[in-house]
Amino acid sequence: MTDQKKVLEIVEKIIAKIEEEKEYLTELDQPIGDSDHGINMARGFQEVEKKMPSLDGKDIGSILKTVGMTLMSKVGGASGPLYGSAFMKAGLKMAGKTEMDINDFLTCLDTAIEAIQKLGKAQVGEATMIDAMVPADEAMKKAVESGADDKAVLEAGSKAAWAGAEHTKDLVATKGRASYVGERGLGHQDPGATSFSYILEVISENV
Amino acid sequence: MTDQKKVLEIVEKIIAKIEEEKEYLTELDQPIGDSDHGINMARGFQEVEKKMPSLDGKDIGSILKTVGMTLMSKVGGASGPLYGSAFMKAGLKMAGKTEMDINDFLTCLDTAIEAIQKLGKAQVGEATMIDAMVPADEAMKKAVESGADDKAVLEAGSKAAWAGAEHTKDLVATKGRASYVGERGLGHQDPGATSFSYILEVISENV
Amino acid sequence: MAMKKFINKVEDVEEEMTEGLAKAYPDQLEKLDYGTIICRKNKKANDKVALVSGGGSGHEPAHAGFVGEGMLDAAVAGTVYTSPTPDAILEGIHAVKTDAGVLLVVKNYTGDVMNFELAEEMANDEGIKTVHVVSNDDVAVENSSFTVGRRGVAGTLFIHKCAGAKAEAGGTLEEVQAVAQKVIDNVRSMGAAIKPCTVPAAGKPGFELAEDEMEVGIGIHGEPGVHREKIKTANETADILLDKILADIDYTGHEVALMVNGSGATPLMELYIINNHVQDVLKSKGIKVYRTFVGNYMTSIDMAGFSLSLLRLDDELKTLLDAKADTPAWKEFGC
Amino acid sequence: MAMKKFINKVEDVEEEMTEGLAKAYPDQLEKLDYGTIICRKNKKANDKVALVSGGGSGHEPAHAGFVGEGMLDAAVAGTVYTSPTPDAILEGIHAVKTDAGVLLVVKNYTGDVMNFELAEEMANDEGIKTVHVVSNDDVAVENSSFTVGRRGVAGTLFIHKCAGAKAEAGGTLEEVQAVAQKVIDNVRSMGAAIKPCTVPAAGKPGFELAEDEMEVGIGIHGEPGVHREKIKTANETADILLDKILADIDYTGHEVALMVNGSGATPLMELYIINNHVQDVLKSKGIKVYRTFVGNYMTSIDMAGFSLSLLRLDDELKTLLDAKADTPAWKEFGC
Ligand SMILES: Nc1ncnc2c1ncn2[C@@H]1O[C@H](COP(=O)(O)OP(=O)(O)O)[C@@H](O)[C@H]1O
Ligand SMILES: Nc1ncnc2c1ncn2[C@@H]1O[C@H](COP(=O)(O)OP(=O)(O)O)[C@@H](O)[C@H]1O
Ligand SMILES: [Mg+2]
Ligand SMILES: [Mg+2]
Ligand SMILES: [Mg+2]
Ligand SMILES: [Mg+2]
Repeated sequence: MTDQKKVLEIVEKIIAKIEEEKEYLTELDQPIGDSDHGINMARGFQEVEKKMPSLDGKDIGSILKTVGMTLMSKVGGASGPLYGSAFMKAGLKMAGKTEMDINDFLTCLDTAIEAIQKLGKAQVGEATMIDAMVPADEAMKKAVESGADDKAVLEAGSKAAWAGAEHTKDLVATKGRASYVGERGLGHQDPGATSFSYILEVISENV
Repeated sequence: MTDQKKVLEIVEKIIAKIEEEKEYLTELDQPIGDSDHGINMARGFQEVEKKMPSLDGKDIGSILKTVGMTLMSKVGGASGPLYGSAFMKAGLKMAGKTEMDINDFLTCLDTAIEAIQKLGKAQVGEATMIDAMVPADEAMKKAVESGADDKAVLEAGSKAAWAGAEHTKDLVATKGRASYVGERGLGHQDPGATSFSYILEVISENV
Repeated sequence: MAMKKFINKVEDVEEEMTEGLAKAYPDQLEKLDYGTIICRKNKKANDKVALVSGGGSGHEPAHAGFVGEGMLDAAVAGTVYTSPTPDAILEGIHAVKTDAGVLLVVKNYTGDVMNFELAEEMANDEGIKTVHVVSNDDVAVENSSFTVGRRGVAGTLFIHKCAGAKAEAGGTLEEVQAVAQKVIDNVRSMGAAIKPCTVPAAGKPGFELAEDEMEVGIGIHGEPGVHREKIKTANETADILLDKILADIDYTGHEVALMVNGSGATPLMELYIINNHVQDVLKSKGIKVYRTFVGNYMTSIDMAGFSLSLLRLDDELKTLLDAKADTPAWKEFGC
Repeated sequence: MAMKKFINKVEDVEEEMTEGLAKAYPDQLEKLDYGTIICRKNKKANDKVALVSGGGSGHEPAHAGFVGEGMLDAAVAGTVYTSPTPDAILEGIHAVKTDAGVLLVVKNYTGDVMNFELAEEMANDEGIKTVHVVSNDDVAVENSSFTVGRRGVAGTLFIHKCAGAKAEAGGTLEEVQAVAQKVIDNVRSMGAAIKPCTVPAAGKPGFELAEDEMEVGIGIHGEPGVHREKIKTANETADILLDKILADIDYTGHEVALMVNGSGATPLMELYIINNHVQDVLKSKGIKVYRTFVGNYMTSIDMAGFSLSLLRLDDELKTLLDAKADTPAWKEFGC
């Protein structure tokens, strides 16, 4: 599906996308949170940008670990440790590898979800990034089973992630800062679910 | 010219006028001062209003002294001690008297100007209430000399006061808070000169 | 459009601010090179528990203004309104750790809790005895087992004060943690705001309020509160907050510490007016105010608002509250 | 339209505010029944000079927040931005007078000077030894013999501190007055603002500033300053003020006390950022900062702005500055 070089290319594209959507992600965080999700994510990924030269030629595990550690130490807030540990733990699974197939990718995503749930304790339906991640994961597994090619699998994942993000509008948040507004959060899309959807979208468009 | 009862009537009218012009006097104090002259004066004269019942039947000296002491203890700022001592010192001149003629009135005004200059040290031309008071005083003396009746004398005074107040627009203040703005005060009419002009206007209209 | 703030570059706010604090008290405080971390310059004896707190910036003087003898040993500041990261927290722990152990004081926000817990885990892995407490005094937010619970707000400062005094007095890690928990169990807060705050990086207010509206139950990051309503008088607004607080804990017959906390842009004039009423109400309810704190303790950048915090006291907490604290922003008057 | 303030009735602001301050510190402070006057509860010994200051309200914590051991004995508050009246000042003098005499600390405004002088005259007529000093530290206003001279602003607090310490140490009335005058001769200040203040009785801002404008040399009552210009960075703005101050007194080679004073609605975040730069500049100019004070000392209700004050120190002033002061708002950290 992708080699070490391609992974770096995709990371560059994610960095660019997050920067592009920085304001939008921040706006989403306003009615239900503290108006900083885009700022946080962009600060982290800009820092990843600085690390890119040092990642040339490194294995995929090292790349993911560096991305994770950088996010962990630069994003802060709730999304920092969540995305940080997600990438770090996924990196462990890819240690030493320079190629990644669709099953590796799904393993990474499973690991990421597990890491996020271990830290954040959110289940599906609590209006967090989990509500984009889990449906995406399920949709991709189904697509793989039905024999779809990598591109189609990722596209199914991206579509499911966006649908999940959209669906957070109908959910009352019970985790994270959004839980403070209770019912007033209805109708508002979760910023973390949205940032995850952008990341998966970039991956699906660039594999 | 006026008896004790008439003096009380005029004081009532002055109270009403100051209340009426409270906002305007405060606005005049904005560009060159601290936006409170009308508020200060109104606070003081509202307090005088409360004393009115106790002044029934009192001599003119007592009335003026009470007005002065009330202004002194309720107005604060620069105008409080100035108007306060002006009325108090004028009251001394009228001690025991129940009638007041135009010469008494001019004595009172002379005394008031003296009291204000003793405290505030302002000369004509420094853009203060003095620039309304002195021209008014001079105009009335001239009118008396030329044989004008009381009404005409007071009207001449009122006219001269307003002209003096108007003229403060062309002066750079060197006393009071307005002195801080220097040349930037040009074009702005002095609030204290204006409040004095209203007071004299009320007197001239009601004698 | 220029933002109406006295700042230089938006991305330098946190760094310059902590530098500026350290430079105000060069003999007492130091800023670490790594991150925006303020520490006591005279390190604590090794047999006394060290206290580390922190959180997003924007709440000045919290938390760095409470670093000093009798309160915190280190304060770790994140970027504005964003929890600091585990590596920075660990750096703060490293700088002040003692053999007696380290207590982390964390405000109950998902981000803060996760970042501090990760740092605690790393510290413990390194053999540094570290525990934490989580403050959650904001009664504006319902506490239920299905949610993340109440937010930590201005009441957190009573933890710094009382647990800090306990540590200075030589309490063990367990004892210091127990004092911190006692404060948490006995302190409740709630706030309201009439003007929003502007995060420098955002450049515009985080929420909007109509000319005649106020937000009741506002969070210290400008998070939406319980509800919005027409502006009321100071006394009526204080009553709304006080009612919620008193409904949560019964303070009747107890002695309390009261904090009337400004949100950053609220003049002391208004805080004193509020205090005037709150003291009367508490008196009428048979609640005796042992000490009052009026001022900016836990702010929200330039928000105009205030919060009330009530801490139910026992003899131990009274002694700890009155113990000497020498920090930039804590002021005990007349103790 | 409702004013965006936590107040009750406009005409009760001064009364409720002073009541609220006194109630925060019931053992230390009392409010007199006559007027809005705050006094120390524990009266000074008869052989020590008493200090009385005051001025219009709206500058909180000045002046009542500096009443207490080692600073003021009484603070007489006028209505907002308006000098108190002679009778009220006399009442304050009566409440705290001692055989050693009374020093009045007056800010240089026509109204303040006249009202305090009238009170002084009355006190002396009654046989109370009373003298006064007039602070005039604001270099924004040219000092010329044709005008009323410079305004008294935040530097006034150094008078309260140093003369208060001298009085507490047993100085005679002449000695205490001499210390006050020494501070006046050696302190200079200047301020700038980016958002206006609203006097409660006026209900709307006292001046207007465009979205990208600031007023340089602003007075503490929102009086127009030296000029208006486009908003600059914190560092550039501080430089403008500092240049004016340093041009007035040569501080090179001297030790100084620095005050970075907030106008009421300026977050501590910004004051620290300003301090960060001012410390660097002073250092580069060979001026050693002996003590720094960052916070809200002399405010202008809810104005967003700041002022810088520099006091040139000698050994006597250093000792007096570091002496104990126990008041609500003066905080010596690490002395
Ligand atoms: N417990 C949790 N589990 C999973 N995701 C969470 C949790 N708490 C918060 N999040 C995610 O983090 C996002 C907010 O991130 P961000 O705004 O950067 O942090 P903060 O809330 O600390 O300001 C939310 O939109 C949500 O998707
Ligand atoms: N030295 C002075 N002599 C005469 N009048 C003065 C003097 N100083 C100020 N005033 C008058 O006082 C007026 C201002 O009064 P007010 O606004 O009530 O007091 P403040 O200036 O203390 O706010 C000015 O407009 C001016 O006419
Ligand atoms: Mg957020
Ligand atoms: Mg005025
Ligand atoms: Mg945040
Ligand atoms: Mg005034």
